[in-house]
Amino acid sequence: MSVASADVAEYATWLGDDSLILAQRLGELISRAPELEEDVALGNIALDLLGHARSLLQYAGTATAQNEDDLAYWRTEPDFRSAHLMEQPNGDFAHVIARQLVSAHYLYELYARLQASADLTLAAIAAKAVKEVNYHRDHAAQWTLRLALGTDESRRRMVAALSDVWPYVDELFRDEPFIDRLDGIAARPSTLRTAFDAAIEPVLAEADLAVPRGFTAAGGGRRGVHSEHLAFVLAEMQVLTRAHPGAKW
Amino acid sequence: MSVASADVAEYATWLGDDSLILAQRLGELISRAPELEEDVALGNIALDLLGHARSLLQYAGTATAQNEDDLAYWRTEPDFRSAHLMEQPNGDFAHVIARQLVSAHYLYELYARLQASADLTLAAIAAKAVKEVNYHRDHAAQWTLRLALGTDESRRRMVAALSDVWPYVDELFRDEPFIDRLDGIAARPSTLRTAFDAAIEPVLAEADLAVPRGFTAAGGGRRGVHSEHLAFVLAEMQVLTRAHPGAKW
Amino acid sequence: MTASVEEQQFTDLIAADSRIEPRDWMPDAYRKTLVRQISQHAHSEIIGMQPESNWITRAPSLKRKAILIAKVQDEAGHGLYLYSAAQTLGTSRDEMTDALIAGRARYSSIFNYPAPSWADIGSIGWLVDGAAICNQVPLCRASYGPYGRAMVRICKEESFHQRQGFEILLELMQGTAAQREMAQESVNRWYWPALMMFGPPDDDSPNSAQSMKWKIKRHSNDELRQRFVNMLVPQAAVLGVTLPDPDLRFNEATQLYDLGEIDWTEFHEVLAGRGPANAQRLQRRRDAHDDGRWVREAAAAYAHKMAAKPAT
Amino acid sequence: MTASVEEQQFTDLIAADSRIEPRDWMPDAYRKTLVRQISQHAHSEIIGMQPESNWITRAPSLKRKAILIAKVQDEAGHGLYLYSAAQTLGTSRDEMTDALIAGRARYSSIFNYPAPSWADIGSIGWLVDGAAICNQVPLCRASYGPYGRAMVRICKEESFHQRQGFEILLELMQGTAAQREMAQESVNRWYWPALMMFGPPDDDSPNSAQSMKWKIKRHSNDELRQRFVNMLVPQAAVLGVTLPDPDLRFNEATQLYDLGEIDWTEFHEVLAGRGPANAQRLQRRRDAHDDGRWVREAAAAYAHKMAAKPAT
Repeated sequence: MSVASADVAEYATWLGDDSLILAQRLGELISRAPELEEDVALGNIALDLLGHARSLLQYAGTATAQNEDDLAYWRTEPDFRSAHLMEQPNGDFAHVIARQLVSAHYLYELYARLQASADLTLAAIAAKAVKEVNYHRDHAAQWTLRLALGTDESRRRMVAALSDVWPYVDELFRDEPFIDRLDGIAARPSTLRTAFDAAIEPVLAEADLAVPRGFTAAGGGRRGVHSEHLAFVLAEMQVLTRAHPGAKW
Repeated sequence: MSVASADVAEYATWLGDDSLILAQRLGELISRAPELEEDVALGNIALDLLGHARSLLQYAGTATAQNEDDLAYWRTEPDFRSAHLMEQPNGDFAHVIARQLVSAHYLYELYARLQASADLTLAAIAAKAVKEVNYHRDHAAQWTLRLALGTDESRRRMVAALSDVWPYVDELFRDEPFIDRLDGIAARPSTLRTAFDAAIEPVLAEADLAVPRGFTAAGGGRRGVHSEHLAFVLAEMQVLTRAHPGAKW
Repeated sequence: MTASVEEQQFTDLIAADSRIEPRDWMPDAYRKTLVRQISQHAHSEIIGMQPESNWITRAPSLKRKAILIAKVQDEAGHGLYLYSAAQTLGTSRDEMTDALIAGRARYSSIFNYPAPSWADIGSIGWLVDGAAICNQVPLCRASYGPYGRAMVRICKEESFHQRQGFEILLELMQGTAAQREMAQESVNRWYWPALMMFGPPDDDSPNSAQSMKWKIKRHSNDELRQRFVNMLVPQAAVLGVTLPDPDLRFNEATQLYDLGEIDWTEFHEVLAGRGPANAQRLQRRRDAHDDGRWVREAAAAYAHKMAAKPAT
Repeated sequence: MTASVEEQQFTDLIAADSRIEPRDWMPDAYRKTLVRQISQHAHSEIIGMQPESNWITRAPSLKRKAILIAKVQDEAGHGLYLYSAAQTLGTSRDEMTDALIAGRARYSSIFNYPAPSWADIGSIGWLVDGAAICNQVPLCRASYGPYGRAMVRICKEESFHQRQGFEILLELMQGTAAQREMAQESVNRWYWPALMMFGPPDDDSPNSAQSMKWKIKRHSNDELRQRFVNMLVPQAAVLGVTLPDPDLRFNEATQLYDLGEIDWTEFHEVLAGRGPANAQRLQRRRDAHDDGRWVREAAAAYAHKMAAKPAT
């Protein structure tokens, strides 16, 4: 693997942390899904995301001679770069699906674009990831239809979930000044929004769901400013590793 | 405060850990209760229990020149002595109440007896605590009636909660061999059961609830063998303190 | 004619610095202003429990955990008094709660900021409760009796909370380098939002004049903000923290502190629902309310059954 | 008369080591035995996800986290194949699930033990999956076709899991003192319960004879237990862990290992619902099932609507 520049490493950390934290959230669900088939499906998605996170964090680590576990287990909250969307608690299954619907559609556009990155490592990671998140997109879209058009209760829950998740969409497409330094390498977040909207809106329309209006969370994950949830995720994720500094597993 | 012997310190740790972990569980609920009055009430109960835990752990610490925070934040799971009942997750409000009903009735009989302990520090702690847990007992009993006799849904939930909590009752009244060394000082757990039954059964009868039959959890908290839940409680409780060894707060 | 006599009585009571009580006649606009202000204050107490309760399970010592639980519980208590005060004006707690959850009612914008650091528990006490006290002490003399009396009790507890917040920061500032950094970083985040708690500058505060005439409000936003900074500066010196305003200095001419420019754009962004935690705060409150519905229904059903039961 | 011809066919197929298939005639007792055994096995896979999923969020490296997720997911998959195999015998998955949740169906008692330590993920793989493989390899030749075929696939994955468990323990045993202690402590807890997975001693195993005649079972409990210990002893030596049986030694005369006394009281206690985690396991499964009801209902309602929709 080639060595990432500091800027590329920072960008790979954005992407890697998103997938790591989302995989961690999905990992909480395994063995608690509404049916066994979903334990398998959510496990698959978590595994895919964890795979992307590992590739990205390995690459980010090349800039500072750290490995994926150094980055996952030994950074503190302000050094994480995850977006608030990925940090949101699971809630009920409708909330899981709403978060999946948004995140998979975002990740799909991101990786689709990144396949053409001038950074060949990022391009290679993206080329593999885009196929997987395309499946995640389908999975979420199918469940969005089932829940939104299923029963009165499932519809009520799906509407609430989408409205709870939507405030966190905006951050995904916000350009941090830093991104100017990665022309041709990074996918500029703001430029992904149109494609995201074009892909997700037909799903919402088929599900008879309106695009929610209301809150927009200020976000800040890319600058290390996180939701109140992240600290709890990290406390749990890192507890064993940190109790044994220097140990191998 | 007088200095506890190693045996008395072990016993004080049993009691202190029960209250600490239960207070921690109740602390998770504050600002999430079904009504504001219950945020106040559960906060009060958590504060009382935390007060008992602090007195008991301070006393336990005298045996080894440790303070309450050394014991609360720097012991690992196998050194904790909490009973599995106290470690159970909150679940819905019926589960909280079922756990409170059992724990408050147990603690009441325990402290009522301990007021006559030959260990004057334990006796003094018990004399203060017994009045407070008597209020906790009432609080839980009132809610047990409301939930069991309120609506169909609340009754269904209360029945399920009592049955989920009951497997953990047995451990509270089990004598560990160690207790033989504290004759006149400790309240022998098995000897509290009759009074416990005599006090709780009329509440269950008034609530038209049968004493659940079924599982009995093997327990083992007094020997450091815990439910799978405790590690998560400790990870969260200790995370900040452990990130700053030697710091004062 | 009667209305006119009553109106005169009302005006006289206000002029005499006497108290208006629930059964007294009062102008509709006065009632409406009070309900809005008191319920907003109550909602602030309730939403304000969230950033603090975020640290109950992780408080770094058992003493701090106990103090924090007691504080959050006091806030629930304040919410309860204030809802009661508002109810004396004819609006039910359910109506107020529904308005909060539906996003139709306001609460103090400060609680739309997150508390990611333990030091924030210190800053919330020192800065947020400190600002609240500056706002609230004059309200103890508010013309509406139940409100003024609720504020007396609340102010007493708030000043206790402020001292506890100060002590948390003091302990941190006297601690390790990491603790000092934690404290300063937190003060940096909370200072400006705390100044914004006094509301927009006087020349942009349309409702203030009427409220002052009614003696609900007794000082202008900018006056109170000045009073707050006057209080903070010496306390910051004791703590050893820097207030993050490079333009802050004592003006010998005015005998007041000159303040740097407040970012009112941020203020309006948060107010418009685009702050860091607006969505989270309301979602949490709605979830607690919704999850508790079956419990409240059970309690009501049980009370009803007991009331219907013949005495035996 | 027909029944008799069919019965003869069944007996011939069994004798010829051929496979019975779903549409073949079979004795009721054979069917009942199979449904009980297969569903018990399926339930074990599902309940067995719990002690392991307990560590997904806390796995100490990302590689181990990935392996663990994949493993738990495999178990869900095994559960699904096995429920399918059982369904070919005319019992629906809903019926089996309901029986599990109501506490009327059994699952392997081993999963009533908790996994408080990361090393338990190693021990579960090495000892529990190891014992399962010894039990299951002969089942690949079980006389009932769908069961035997499911077992082929499952065994392949199980032996992969066993190796992963072994590797976790090996890494720990080659690690720090604390890690070695963690591994040994865990092996101490799991060794005896793993031996109990083969069931009671042969002289106390009433159903075994019939199952062997039907070629559902091919070796006695004690034979399999021996085979397992034979496999373990050299692996323990490689790991450097001590098997916690002071009486364990190779008997030159029998060419088998002599084992210490198994605590069958503990076995029967756990079986009777008084183990460490019986209540927790069933509560978790029931909660997941109940919490998922509205989702399953939505999926069914949606499928129904789609089916009813005229093609456009």
